[in-house]
Amino acid sequence: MRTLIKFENIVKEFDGQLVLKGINLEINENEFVTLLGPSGCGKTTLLRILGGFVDQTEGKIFFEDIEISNVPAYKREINTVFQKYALFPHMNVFDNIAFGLHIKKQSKDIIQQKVNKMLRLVGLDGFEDKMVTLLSGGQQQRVAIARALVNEPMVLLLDEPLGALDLKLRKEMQHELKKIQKEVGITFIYVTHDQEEALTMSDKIVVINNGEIQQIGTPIDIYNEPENRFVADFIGESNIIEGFMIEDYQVMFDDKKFECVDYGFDDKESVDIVIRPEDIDIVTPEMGMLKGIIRSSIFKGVHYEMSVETEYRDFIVHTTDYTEPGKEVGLHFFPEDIHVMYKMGTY
Amino acid sequence: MRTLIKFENIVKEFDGQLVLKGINLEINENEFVTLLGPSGCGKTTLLRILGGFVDQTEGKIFFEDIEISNVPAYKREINTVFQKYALFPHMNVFDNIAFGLHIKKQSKDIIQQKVNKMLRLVGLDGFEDKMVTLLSGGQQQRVAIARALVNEPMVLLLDEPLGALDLKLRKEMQHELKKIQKEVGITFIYVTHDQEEALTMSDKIVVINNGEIQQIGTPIDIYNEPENRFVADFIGESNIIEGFMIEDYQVMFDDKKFECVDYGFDDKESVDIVIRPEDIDIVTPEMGMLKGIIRSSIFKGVHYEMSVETEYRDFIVHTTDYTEPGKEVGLHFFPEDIHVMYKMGTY
Amino acid sequence: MSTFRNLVKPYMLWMGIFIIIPMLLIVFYAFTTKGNDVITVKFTMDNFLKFFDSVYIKVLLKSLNIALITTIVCIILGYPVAYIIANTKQKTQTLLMLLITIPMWINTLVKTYAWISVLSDNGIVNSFLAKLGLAPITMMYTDFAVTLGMVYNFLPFMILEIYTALAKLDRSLIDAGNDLGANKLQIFQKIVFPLSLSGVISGITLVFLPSVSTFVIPKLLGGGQYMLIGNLIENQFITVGEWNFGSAISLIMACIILISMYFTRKFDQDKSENGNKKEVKHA
Amino acid sequence: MSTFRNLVKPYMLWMGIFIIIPMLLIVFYAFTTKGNDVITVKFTMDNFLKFFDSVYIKVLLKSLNIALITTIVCIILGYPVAYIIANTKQKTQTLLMLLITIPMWINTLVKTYAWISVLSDNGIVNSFLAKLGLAPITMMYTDFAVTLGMVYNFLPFMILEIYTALAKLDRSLIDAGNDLGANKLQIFQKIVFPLSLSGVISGITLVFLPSVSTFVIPKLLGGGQYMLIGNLIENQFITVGEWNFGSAISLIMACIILISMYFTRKFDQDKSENGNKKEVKHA
Repeated sequence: MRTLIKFENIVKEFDGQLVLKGINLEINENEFVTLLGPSGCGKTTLLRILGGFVDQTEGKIFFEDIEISNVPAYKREINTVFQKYALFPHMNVFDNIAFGLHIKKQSKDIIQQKVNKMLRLVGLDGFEDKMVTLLSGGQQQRVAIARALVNEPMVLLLDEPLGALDLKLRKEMQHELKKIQKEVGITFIYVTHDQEEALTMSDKIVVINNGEIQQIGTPIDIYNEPENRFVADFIGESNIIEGFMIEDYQVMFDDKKFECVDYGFDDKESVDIVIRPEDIDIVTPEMGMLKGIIRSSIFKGVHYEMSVETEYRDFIVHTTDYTEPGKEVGLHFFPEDIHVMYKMGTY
Repeated sequence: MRTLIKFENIVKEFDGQLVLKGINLEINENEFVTLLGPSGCGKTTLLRILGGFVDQTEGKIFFEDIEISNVPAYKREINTVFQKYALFPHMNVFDNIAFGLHIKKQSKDIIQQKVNKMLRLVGLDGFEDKMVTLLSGGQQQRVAIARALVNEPMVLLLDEPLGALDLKLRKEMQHELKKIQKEVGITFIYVTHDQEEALTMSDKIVVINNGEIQQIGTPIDIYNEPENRFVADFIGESNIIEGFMIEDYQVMFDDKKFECVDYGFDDKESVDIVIRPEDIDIVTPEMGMLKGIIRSSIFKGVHYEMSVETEYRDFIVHTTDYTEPGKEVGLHFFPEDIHVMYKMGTY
Repeated sequence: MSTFRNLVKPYMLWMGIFIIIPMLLIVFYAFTTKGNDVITVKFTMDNFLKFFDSVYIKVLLKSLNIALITTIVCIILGYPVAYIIANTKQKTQTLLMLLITIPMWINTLVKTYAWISVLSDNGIVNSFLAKLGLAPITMMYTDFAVTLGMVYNFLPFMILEIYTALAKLDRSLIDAGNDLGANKLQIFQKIVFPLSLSGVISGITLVFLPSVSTFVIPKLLGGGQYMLIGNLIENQFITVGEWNFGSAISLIMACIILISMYFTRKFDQDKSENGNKKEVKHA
Repeated sequence: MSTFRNLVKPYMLWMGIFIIIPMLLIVFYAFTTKGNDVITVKFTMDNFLKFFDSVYIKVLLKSLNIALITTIVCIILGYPVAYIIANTKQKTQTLLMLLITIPMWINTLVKTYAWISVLSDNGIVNSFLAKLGLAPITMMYTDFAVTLGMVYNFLPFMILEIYTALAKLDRSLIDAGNDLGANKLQIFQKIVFPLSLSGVISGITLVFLPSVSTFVIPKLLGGGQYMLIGNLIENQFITVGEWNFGSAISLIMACIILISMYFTRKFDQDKSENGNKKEVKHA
């Protein structure tokens, strides 16, 4: 895969506040990349800098190895699906989608043909004459995607495009977006704060917090081997425990030693440990590595979510078998389920 | 548990459209009841009829065995947390919460005392002098709850109160609401279209569609033994298959006979069958009850979501072990994982 | 595009001059003596000092007084109308508001003459009283007639503003009040009325300010001797030819208007600021 | 509450009568002969037929013509000003709009006299020309003077309305245009201008309608012989005492105004209806 876009030390200051603190990032051709982080983390600003709507304070952007930092938005081979769609309210569906082609002065026939193809792709054939303000949220969303894709950009930017839709529709559109990306075969850069969305759609996830990249990796990397406490907490529910390394393959927390698969830390180095709720098994008190009492047990559909009170902390445990609150149980987990991470400077 | 509220054949017509088609429902003291259904199913209308903001076309409502159908809203011992909070924008937090007590002409001391207690309960001590328009969504939500609870109602109605909040905050508030309900010990009637919310918080879920009750039961009942296709589909992801009963404990679909635990159907009766994605195991082709080819495998964090193409249909399978797309596999499930349901007249 | 850019500043400069010059001339007249032209200027404060003579101050106070009464009467008559209309069905609302606003499109002069034919000594009211065998009442050329004419002329604006505020009131707030035990009267006192105040304030701006300086209505219904500040300005320009004094008076009026605008706006901003801050917080 | 309920209908009835009676009187005068009173009525269509005399129709056409030119000039001068202001910083915007609106609070009469001192034969412009050794230009009592006075008087309203429409334009639409390859000029042509049309239309309502019926400005800048429809009505009532004919003319004017209001509103509603329908769909 060829590198398509390269951010080099991007810094952005708004009113004296650092929104982006030196972002370095490479994005490949045909990748589905998600910028994931809580609101205000700078992910949308990074996208808007790439789109050309905001200028970076420092740093350079390269597109196919050519610097585009000073190229105005309307000359970049990038199109955007905006957060609230930003459809032109005074035009119908056809004219909205055809806007970019009209600007490029393409012939009527070609415009007609390309727009019709797009309408089919997003499943809106027959809607060309409707005013966009008459469409439902999901339909407006599709028009916004079609309006961007019809220009055959090399990169499509999507700024929380599903935020305004309700749960059921959001899940449907997730699959559809992924399908469209595969069909048109271009790079998608997707901004969201929803970790489920990120896991479902992405080839590569970039976790951002406080204007800094926390981790870059595939969904599996990010979920299974979070690099720090923030990533572990943000991607799915977690038990996060402070402890320290005794030696390679041995970690200590809650006054007990545990075997683990991590190594290369300093001796006695303080670390954060993550154990996913679904990796903890409920066993008899004698069999457990830690003992505790079940405080609550909530049915969640696929699993029960239990809160188990141990001597030092409450553990969240996901299990498919019901155990009643009040019972004393043991907690068991395997060495590979203990994820040891470097401590963060700030959190 | 004593019955607190009884709906008797509630019918509601708006502009000639039947929004509620004869609802019969009993709600007990101290229960957390959720009215769950897609938008437009009539759940909010039912809540507004109970609150006294809308009159039913037909039917009666009883509160502690006394009919209240004609009692105006302001005389009902019920308080409501509205969908968009409906806080009074010209008052500060204290005056919003104190509104109901002022109306009841309680003494200044008592008002001060009760409001302070509520502020502590919802975690807003120190906010009394803030204008409500200056608060964040989550804080406004808490004020709305406090404003309702301070009147010590016997029933609290909540109309999609978390809809306007973002994912992280919504999950937090779910736990907080459940905690508050336990602390104050009154009946909560909660309207939502989010099945996860319903499963997490409710003692009893009432699934509504098209103005009719589809099923009433505990979260476990509803999830594990959906009574029809609609409920199965609405509560969590499902494989829903048409088939028919051969005899008691034996069902046929996809040209194969399967053992099951259901009985009491007519011979050859057409039925809908639900198999939850997490109840299907991926095995070798020889060991499987059905054979198929994996078409896609998406990492979802806790599990992989696979789409397995068999001769008659695609099955969704959730499993924690990765299998690569293209591979031929067998599908296996136990008799107790096959849920047989009566066919719905309309869907 | 760059040629367009270069035109922006000179264009704005010329427009500024076009808008400002007559204003500057008014200021110039107000601060100079009569008979001057631009070349031989004599600056003076006499025009302003003259105004603080008791005669003119009385005219100003009378104008403010009549405008205040007009405004209060418009609120008292207009609020219930706006409230009742806002509580009818959507279609009735549109129709009634159309009826209310029709008089706005008739020339003030014509409307005022219609009132003359109602109020005059042999007008409709007195003809009616005569039929009943009652003594006629003199209504023309009184404060009553002037106030009535003003109220009639400005009432639709007040109703329109209050109605607009009431119509955009969030219905769920009324549900909430109901839910919390408030009856209709309490809901009106504690929720509806406080939240419609912004409409009342815009109404005051649209009624009080023009009624302070109107000259057509007092002239016709008050008679030639009836003097409000608007008539005073008109007289100085047209009858007396005292442009300098007239300019000074109109500057004083403009100051009074701007100051009262400032206070009503400030009141309104205090309320809307809450909303703005919220926006900022959410961003 | 029930006593309040019982008062609603009589109150609305009285208010209705109060608002309607002068309107009915105007209609009554328009359709009757002079010298009638309410008791001895003679209905006639003469007042209307008289209007369709070529003299009066010419006055009407001239009024419409001047009002149209005023409106067009206001759009041409006002749009760039509103556009430039809407594209400055927030603080500058508030300041500039304050400056633009100050003349709105000065008496029309006074502003018009200021223009007289600019335009008259020995006014500022001609004094200036004389200094340069150029021949004086007669500007007073011409269409030019009247139009200039009207433009000056109504321009702030046009700027205000267009500015309001531009200020509430969603910035993300401009980003979207940019994103789709449109340069600044194309964005203006295809996005900004079409979406600011509603402001232009409100501006037209606020400029065209009052300029059709104004009488102060043409009287002062056009001179005693200069006759627009507003002056015609004024003359009929004040000078000639022909209330019947005056009422008929003002009814005709009201009809013209209502019809043009209907069309501009319809145009505006066609646009906003989309928004409403959307609301319904989401409910």
